[in-house]
Amino acid sequence: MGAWLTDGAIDVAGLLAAVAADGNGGTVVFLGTVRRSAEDGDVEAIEYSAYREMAEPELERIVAEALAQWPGARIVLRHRLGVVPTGEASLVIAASAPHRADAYAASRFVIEETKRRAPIWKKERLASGRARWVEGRPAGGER
Amino acid sequence: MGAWLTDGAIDVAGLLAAVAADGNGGTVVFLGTVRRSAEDGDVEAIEYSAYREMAEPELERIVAEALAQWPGARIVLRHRLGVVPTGEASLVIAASAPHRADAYAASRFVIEETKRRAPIWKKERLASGRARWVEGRPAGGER
Amino acid sequence: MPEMHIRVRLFASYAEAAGADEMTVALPAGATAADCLAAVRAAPWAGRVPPAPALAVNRRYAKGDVVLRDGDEVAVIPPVAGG
Amino acid sequence: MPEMHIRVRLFASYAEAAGADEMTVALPAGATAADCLAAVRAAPWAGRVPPAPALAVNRRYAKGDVVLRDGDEVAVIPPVAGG
Repeated sequence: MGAWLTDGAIDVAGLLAAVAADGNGGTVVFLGTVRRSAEDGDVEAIEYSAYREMAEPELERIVAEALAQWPGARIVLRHRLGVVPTGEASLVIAASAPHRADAYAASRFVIEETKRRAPIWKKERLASGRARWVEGRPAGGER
Repeated sequence: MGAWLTDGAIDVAGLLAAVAADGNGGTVVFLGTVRRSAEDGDVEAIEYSAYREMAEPELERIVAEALAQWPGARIVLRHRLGVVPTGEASLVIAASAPHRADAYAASRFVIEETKRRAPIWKKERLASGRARWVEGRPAGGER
Repeated sequence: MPEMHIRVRLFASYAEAAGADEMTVALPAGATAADCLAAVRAAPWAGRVPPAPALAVNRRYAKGDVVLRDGDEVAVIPPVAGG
Repeated sequence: MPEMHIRVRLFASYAEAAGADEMTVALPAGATAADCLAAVRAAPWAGRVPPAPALAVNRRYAKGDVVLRDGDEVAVIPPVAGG
């Protein structure tokens, strides 16, 4: 397993430390958390699976595109695979930049592209014992 | 000292925990960090001061405005006062929402309004021993 | 006509429907990713695979007109739901 | 004419220039925040206070035309630099 996928809990503090840089005054951390809400029924956990050999380089391409677009930014991300209980983070993106507008923009770019392109799927595990695939969206390559 | 200002290091994990909510799947954390860069000269630390009795309620008004605009969001922030060494956070905002677009928008609103309205000032302490006030921008009240 | 063997990777609901996470497809030389997809869609389990799903060739998104070579890895990518 | 006493708070470079972080200004009844500001700007140290700085009355931003009452707290707010 490479740098961008992990089978365990995501270390947010470690990602923050990884993007720290003397000249970067703004840092934006995005956390995607497995939620339990009325509209989601009684979801107890989500099981993430991936085309790992492709997801790693695809996530790396996304980050490289962001770094090319926002020079001076530092960006790391972790996507968790396997069973993630409600309330825990499935995805964390940390992005720092000299100025905050770039940190926000880079962060947003990475999450939107990850949602669009990462070959990752999820199955909801319900309290009833049932499980169901979450309807995703058609995957896209580079724009 | 009230809820929004602090004289010590900011506990990011504690803020993350404070905005956790079953239905909120997206969380955005913004960190403003004291930077050391060529354009900033040899800054060793920044000393923040505030009109504390006004900064507390003003920050509270900003957060209340954000919560009114993005229902379901949870937002907390801490602004550190006193001497903050380079590399440490002077401001942390955590915002969660059911959907990520709202978490980003609420986070951005709070940082921009804080920069515009919070009666807080900073003085750079240079390696040479000198200190200088950082040129701010004219303060504004509610729009 | 020389034959190519293409390794096809299946995921998520497609793998579940197929009862397998990969299959091998034999195709004539010069066949494209779209030809490979047609072979996959001819399988009895493949009713849920749409006419134009996202495809990857050798772990990178690719259009259907990409010409395959023997030993290539093709993936039929179900709608994604990462994040 | 009855007189009001207004507590004026000074901060950052203004406080440094004044050598004090507060002062008391005596104003006639009916005076406004702008009148208070004019009194502050008349001080010898106040050359760096611009003609129309941000003002706060009782810890809230206020326009210059706000009428003050005895005991009010007025702050002359230098350009801010939080964050």
